[in-house]
Amino acid sequence: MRAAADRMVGPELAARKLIAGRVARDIPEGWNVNLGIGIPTLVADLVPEGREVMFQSENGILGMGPAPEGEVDPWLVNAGKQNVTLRPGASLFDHALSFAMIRGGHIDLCVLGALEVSERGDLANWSTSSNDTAPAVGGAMDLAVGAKRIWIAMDHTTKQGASKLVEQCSYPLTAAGCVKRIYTNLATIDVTERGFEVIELIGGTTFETVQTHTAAKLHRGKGLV
Amino acid sequence: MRAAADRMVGPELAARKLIAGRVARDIPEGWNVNLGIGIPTLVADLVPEGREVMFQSENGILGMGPAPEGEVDPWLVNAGKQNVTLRPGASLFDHALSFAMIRGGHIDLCVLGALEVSERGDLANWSTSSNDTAPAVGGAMDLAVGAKRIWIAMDHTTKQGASKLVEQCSYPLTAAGCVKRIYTNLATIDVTERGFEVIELIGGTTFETVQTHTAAKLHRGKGLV
Amino acid sequence: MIDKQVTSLADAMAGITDGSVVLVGGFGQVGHPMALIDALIEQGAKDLTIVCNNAGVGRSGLPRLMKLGRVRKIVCSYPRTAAVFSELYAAGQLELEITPQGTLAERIRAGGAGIGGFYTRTGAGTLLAQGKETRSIDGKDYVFETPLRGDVALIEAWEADRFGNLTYRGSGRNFNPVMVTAAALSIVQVQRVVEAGTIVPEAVVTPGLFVNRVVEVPYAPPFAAIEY
Amino acid sequence: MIDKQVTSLADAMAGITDGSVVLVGGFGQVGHPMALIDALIEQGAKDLTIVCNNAGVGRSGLPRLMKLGRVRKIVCSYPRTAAVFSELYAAGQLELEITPQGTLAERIRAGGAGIGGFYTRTGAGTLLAQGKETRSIDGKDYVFETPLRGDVALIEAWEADRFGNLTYRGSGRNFNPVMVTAAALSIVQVQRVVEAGTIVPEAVVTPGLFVNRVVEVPYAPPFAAIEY
Repeated sequence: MRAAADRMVGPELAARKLIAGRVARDIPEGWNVNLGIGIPTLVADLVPEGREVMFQSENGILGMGPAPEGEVDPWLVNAGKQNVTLRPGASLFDHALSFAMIRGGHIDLCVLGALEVSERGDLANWSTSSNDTAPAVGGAMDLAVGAKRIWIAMDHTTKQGASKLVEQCSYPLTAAGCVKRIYTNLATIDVTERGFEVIELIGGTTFETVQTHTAAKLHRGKGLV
Repeated sequence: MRAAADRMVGPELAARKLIAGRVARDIPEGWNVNLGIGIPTLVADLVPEGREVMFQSENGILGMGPAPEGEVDPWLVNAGKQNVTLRPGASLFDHALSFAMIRGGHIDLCVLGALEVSERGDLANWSTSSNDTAPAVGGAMDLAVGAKRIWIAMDHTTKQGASKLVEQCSYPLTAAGCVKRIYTNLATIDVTERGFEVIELIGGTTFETVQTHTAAKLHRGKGLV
Repeated sequence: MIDKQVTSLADAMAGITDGSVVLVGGFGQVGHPMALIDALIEQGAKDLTIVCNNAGVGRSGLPRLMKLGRVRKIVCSYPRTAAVFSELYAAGQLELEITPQGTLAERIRAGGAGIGGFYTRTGAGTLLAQGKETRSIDGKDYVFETPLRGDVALIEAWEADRFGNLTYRGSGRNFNPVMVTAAALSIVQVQRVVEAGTIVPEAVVTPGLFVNRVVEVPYAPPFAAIEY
Repeated sequence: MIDKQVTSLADAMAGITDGSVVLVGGFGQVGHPMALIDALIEQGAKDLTIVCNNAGVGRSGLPRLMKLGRVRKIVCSYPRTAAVFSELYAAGQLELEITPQGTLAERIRAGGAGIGGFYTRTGAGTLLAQGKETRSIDGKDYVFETPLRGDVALIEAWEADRFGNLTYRGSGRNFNPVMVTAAALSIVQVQRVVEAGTIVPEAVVTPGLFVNRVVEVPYAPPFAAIEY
């Protein structure tokens, strides 16, 4: 949402918007979609004009719109506690029904950020240590096992340059084998039976360059020359 | 409700109303009460004037009123599928919430009919045989274990004269040890640690007469001379 | 544009296959999707498992579907509402799974909410717990119950919009908002379809994401369609 | 006449004892009963277990209650919202039970609905399933989770009537309609109390039977009361 975007500065925001926009392009009309915080939050505003996508927020909103332009309803916030609006056709409900949606397989897609994704689709995105000084999981584990598809939107590497795509996660898992696709600043990668499969290269990058920045074997997807 | 009452003829209805009225007198203001079909249904109309009791119907009504006098809303029926009205303060909900109320211990009292009640409070009221040709349980088992109190309103004996208060139920159980009190045409009887305890005799009957019609030992309650 | 409305009852039934598990809303006739059941009779799917609180009333609707030999099994709490059921069951031509009403609602909710199973006190120590896993929790006996899902749910609601958001009238809610969450294909019969944005977000009982198809059926009170 | 309204916040807190498990509604500050938490601080009960999605924001409300040493344990999904929590937790002065958000909601619902426990896929194979019973159901791993009940629930709602019927505003529903069902004593802070019969029966979100006390608190938007 705009509120999140507003806190980022120029180049960082542009890079993140590139990833988020790539995700947004792949969401078909009519899907019910939950967005995690960080890059995923940006996806909502980047859905192509005229395509109706229903955004769900786990605190009890379906049909969430962008940040308010004028008057703010303080009772309407998203999962990141930022003020939002409602689109026509929106509905409001409690946490039991919200997580029945999420855990019952009714969310077509959840886009999450990640610390690490393994080549088997294991996701680590909630804790950087098993001795976390103040662990916090929120709805990540529910979304990871409950949504029909988990797509990850993240930078390909950490700020220190380490690959976030790995053979095996070193951080505590959010859920095993849940990730179907990864969108990064370098490539779009499917998680398949044989592991990571690059289906698209971003901004003129080569397959070899992406492999250099990836700590697990990459396979060439069918569409890739 | 009136609809049920209308199907009964004079003396039978009068006898049943006597039992139902006795039950109604004992329901304090503010209780949330579910009524089974048969004699229990009559209780609603017999609550003393000015005492507010909230009647729950397991098909999703709290604050149920009597049968409609004039125009009928065909979408409003009670658990016996008879048309009812709503009182001010009524609410409507689905079966999941309705049985959360019932099974979660939120119903202060459920008044049920019975085929048999044992001296340990076991209740049999759903099936007359373990080889029932068309068994039907409805919400009886949920109510029997879920309500804070189960009171039984029934004739003391079957039409053939057999005691419905027994040492041990011969019919399949609805729930074990759930009945707290029994209202019959002969007496009001608590189910206690020592078994059946008569706390009131109805219409000049003697304790000995009631014992004659009861297939289990009766004890004299404290209030009984 | 998202639009879940289909224009005919025949379209609403498209793709229902033989052997389907069909969740059918309603408590007695209220909230019972009579037009959809008639359309299912027309559509022809057979070898069905019907999950419904009752077995219908009179001779139309579910009793007719059963009489036509299209129902293999019925899962319900109180089937003793239709003579047809009793006849077929007595003749061994219909399987019956009898489930306490609250357990039926909770099993369907569990099916819709991704719960793998739960423990309830209802039925503990009774015939209906025979063969089921039991567990003592805090000194009380509980029965393990499994989730229940349908291939199809047939739902009656009051109003819908093109997103599939639903409201219900009176006691017509009953099993409908629960069943609509627990089927691969949820088909809803409504009294009227309203403009998007007409239903206040706080007043939506079933958010549209649970609904696949909406069909508008001219106003008919619950008892109007029954043939006794 | 049934009337659940109490006239002061002090009356609303009557009888809350040391050692209580207190369910506190809200997601962040929205639907979070700030006036009731302040009243609980005033009231004095200590050795509390707080069940709340977050650990509060800033320094007022829950953080203040924690800072005063009145909280023994907190059960939540995302405590990392208040610096006070992190300090006390790091210093070993606060127990923490971290629970996935959906599991937290479902455990509380189970507590209110008489469910003895349930299986969920959430958390299977993770640190949060350590020490918990697991079960394979249809080839997938599930974790057994137990019901969660409170001695007290502190709830924020929008409108109430004298029966305790509640409506909520916007995303202020969140945990409130779930928690209100799962405590021995449910206390509700509302923006306004309306005449009986004013809330349309179909629009009631929480039927009054779940509510013990209602206290009217003058209009205040969710973020107005926070001291940062």
